[in-house]
Amino acid sequence: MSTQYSSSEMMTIAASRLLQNGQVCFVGIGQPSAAANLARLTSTPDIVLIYESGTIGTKPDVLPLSIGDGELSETADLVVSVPEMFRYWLQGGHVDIGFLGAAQIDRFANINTTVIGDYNNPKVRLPGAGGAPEISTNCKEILIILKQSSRAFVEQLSFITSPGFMEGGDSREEAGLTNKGPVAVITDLGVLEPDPVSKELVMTHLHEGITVDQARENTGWDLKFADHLQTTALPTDEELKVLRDLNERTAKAHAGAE
Amino acid sequence: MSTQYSSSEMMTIAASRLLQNGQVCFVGIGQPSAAANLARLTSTPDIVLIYESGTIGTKPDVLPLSIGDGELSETADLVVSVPEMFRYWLQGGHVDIGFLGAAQIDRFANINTTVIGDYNNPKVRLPGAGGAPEISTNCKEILIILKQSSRAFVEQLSFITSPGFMEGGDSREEAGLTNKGPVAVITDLGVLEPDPVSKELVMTHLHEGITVDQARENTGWDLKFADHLQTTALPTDEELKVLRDLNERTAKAHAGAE
Amino acid sequence: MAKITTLKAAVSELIDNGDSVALEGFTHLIPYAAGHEIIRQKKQDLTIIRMTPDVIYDQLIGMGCVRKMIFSWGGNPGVGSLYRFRDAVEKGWPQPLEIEEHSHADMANAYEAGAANLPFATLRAYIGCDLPKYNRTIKQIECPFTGEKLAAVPAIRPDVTVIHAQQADRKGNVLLWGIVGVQKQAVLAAKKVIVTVEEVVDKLEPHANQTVIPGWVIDAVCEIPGGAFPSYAQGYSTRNNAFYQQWDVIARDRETFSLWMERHVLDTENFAQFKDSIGVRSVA
Amino acid sequence: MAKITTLKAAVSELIDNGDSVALEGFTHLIPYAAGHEIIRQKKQDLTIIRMTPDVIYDQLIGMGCVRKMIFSWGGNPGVGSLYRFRDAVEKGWPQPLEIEEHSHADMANAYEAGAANLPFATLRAYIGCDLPKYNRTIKQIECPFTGEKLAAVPAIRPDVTVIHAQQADRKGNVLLWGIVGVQKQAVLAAKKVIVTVEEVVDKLEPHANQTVIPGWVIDAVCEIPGGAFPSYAQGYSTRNNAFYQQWDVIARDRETFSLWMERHVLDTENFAQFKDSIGVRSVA
Repeated sequence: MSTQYSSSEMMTIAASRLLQNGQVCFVGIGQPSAAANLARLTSTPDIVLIYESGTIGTKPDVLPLSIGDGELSETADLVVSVPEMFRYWLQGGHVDIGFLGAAQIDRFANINTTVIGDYNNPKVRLPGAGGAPEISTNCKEILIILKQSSRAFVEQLSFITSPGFMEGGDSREEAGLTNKGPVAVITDLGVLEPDPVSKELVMTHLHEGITVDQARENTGWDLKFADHLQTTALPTDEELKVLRDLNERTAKAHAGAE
Repeated sequence: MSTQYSSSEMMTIAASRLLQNGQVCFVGIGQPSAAANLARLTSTPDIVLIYESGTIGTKPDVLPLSIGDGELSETADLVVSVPEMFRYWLQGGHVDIGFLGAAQIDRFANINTTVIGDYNNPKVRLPGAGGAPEISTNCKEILIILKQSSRAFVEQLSFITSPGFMEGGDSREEAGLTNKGPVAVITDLGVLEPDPVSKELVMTHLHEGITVDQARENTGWDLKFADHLQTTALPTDEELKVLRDLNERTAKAHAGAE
Repeated sequence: MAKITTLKAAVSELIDNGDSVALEGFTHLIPYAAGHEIIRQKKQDLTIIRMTPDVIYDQLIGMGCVRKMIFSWGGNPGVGSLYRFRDAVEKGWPQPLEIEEHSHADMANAYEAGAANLPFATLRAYIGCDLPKYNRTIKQIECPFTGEKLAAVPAIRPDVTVIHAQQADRKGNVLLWGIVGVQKQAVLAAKKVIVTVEEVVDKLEPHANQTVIPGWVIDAVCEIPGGAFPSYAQGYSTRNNAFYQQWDVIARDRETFSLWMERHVLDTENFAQFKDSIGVRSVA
Repeated sequence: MAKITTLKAAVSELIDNGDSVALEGFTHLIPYAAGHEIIRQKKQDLTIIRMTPDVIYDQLIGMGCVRKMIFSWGGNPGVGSLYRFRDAVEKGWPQPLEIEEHSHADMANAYEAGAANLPFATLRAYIGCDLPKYNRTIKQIECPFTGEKLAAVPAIRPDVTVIHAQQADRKGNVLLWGIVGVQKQAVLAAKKVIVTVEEVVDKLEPHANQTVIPGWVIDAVCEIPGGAFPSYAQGYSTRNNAFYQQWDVIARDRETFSLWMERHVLDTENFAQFKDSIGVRSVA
């Protein structure tokens, strides 16, 4: 347990622990994919991973760089068309957990991956929505993973790409959404969870060695902390070994041209 | 050319001649299937046959007894789901000719395969619509094949399952249908075609040896005949040979249990 | 999550009296064995749903299991009438049968909408057809962009869908191929799912993009070799067209039908015994 | 009916200035060779459509071929930004780019509606999302049965769809497998269709229910081995992830980009020469 680890490793490991065996998980590329595959290789071998490229029940040996790497289709239980993916599987209600990344987030777990600045005259044009808006509204629950910084955790989003709890309170239900919405936001500093009533994100866990001040400084709003703020359990040797092996295999696979 | 042939053979052969090479033809089971396959094996080798079971570009060696015989899928260029068949291929506008049978027909080529008598208290309950209503409205043109009799060619249908020219004249277009509708009705007595203006079916061909009186007696309305009523060309030796070989192979294949 | 179990247990636990049940299949892969088990267990008051109700639905109707049928073509494929269906509609025997009738395009779209968790489907349908006069579930909808009027039909969401497929693995993942009909949509549209298969194998070997239905959307998988007879399972059997022709004779008369059903279905324990009793070798 | 022809002839004859063109592919089977040919032929004023515009759309935009882009996720997959796309949107270089932006679920449904010859698609989408404020093509529709409000989006019907696939036969029937994305729908929704393939074979050998697109819905088939590079064709090549990372450097700067495009695309005759010029062995 005395092993050194990076904050990025801690984030991935903390996120992987929130998945449960037997769940069907719709996985975003990047951090969500790393955490979901770590979970599959450690605590939740029977988790079903779905990528929006149409690959269902994938078991990649290396992390995909893109959402459509051959590794995903070759290790899938089934590969369906993209319309079928969004219509029958996501909208059909078969997904337990949607696992998203984001460029920016606000206190009600709304996320922005579209634009910074004015939509019609943007400061930074981001890639856009992709599958996120309907993942966030059609999965039973949502996990969000992103690094915590005052540029990412903002008071006011330029654009809401995918709703979290909208304006908080009951506003999500009032908009017609019957699913649970975001249940946790996992960062390199800790874990935030929505307050049961106000739906504002509250920091419930800090990773080992992270202070309340650090979390506050890296958040663009007046961050609240749980009464019983907990410390995330340290990475186990197994978690670190499996994650590092996975990252090593991945780096090797993507290093050169074919 | 002196060979004997049955009226049923003449009907199938006359119908087969109305198909053209390269056409995409949506084929009903039974008489349409026999005529379409005869065409494929004689004059129109490149015709594309589609059955509503999802089999596209089928080349059956024996006639299918059912719309879903294994012979159809094993010889198809592609096999798609039934929703895809009706949505992408039929409604998608990719079919040139819809080839239908019927239990009853009226003077405007409307057909009934649903019920004889009152719908809610039927004298004879027929199988129903199947694919016919949308075949008749989504294919570019329609061919209809059925034996001519006063019970089948009726003044008034109990039920319109699939529209021909509705009340005649422009009523089909006025209902919003932009395709051509029925272009010919092939019977065991001859061929009927719609009048260009009134859209009433007019007998344009009688098969060899069939009289005007016979046609009239076997029609439940006051049947009109073309000014230049023609006699259908006799079956050629090749047509008869190919048809009989096909029927013989078919009878053999369907004779016993497996 | 799929449980590999007996057909008797699956039908007993998953199908209740009064349920809407879709035993789907488009000529190929008809779940006959499951239909017989429903008859043996004397399920009542069912709403049966299928695009192409055929001999097994004729049997369910004739044996008094059915209150209502939702369908788009009810016949003996390639042969003619379903006499038990006709007798129920025309004469109310053994009990009146309520019907809700559609076209194939409608039902294919309605299942598709069900699988997609939509309340309705939009399609180009029914112009000039009398069905909407008698089936009040068929409505019109206007395109919000072009103003065009199209048909709208409610999604089909069966309480239970039952299908037959070629293979399942031990986790209950199912593989089917050939004429796949509307089965995937009917499965994904249903609340509960029973799949009978030709065989349970250690590992499915699907080719790329073949139709696999994962076990986690299925409730029960039952191994019934030849369970589609007289329909067929491509790669395992061929369609027994002769039986469909024989059914025309068996079903024409109420008494002949009843005696046949009693002897071959009610008095047998399972589908293998049924096939033995009618003199068809069970092909394992 | 498909004609087997050169890519040069197909692009010249089938794509006009001002057309809406969908070069579809979901990371796999991206029609790069066709994109380069469009650039070489200096097509102008195009509306380009794709769920996941990536490097080849970055090139089309940076080379001034594009007036408008319809899309749902515009990035370098697994790497980051498309700098030419961003430069066009943020700074109007080399010309302003009109964008019409959707979500994936929307575009997947919109292509699907196009393939089904429907004017619109209905879906559960966009609740709590800001896109409908900026994209006026997104509307609401009410279910005529339940009264539920759902999103409605217009069907996508491109003037020309271009895809890359593994194989075609000599009649132009096309077989693709692996991640098949939205390509079949994009093909069936289009007025004209160009398919580049890894190889033309005497006879396709599809497994049951694989994705075959018949030649009679395709206009031109062009044999371009490796025509999806740096994307891939399952069974023929693997994704060149290193190139996507290199693109991040090439595209960041206007001049670097322009010189690279001139040297490797404009100054080469075809895709094989392009690959030689960047030092990638053409795999036939």
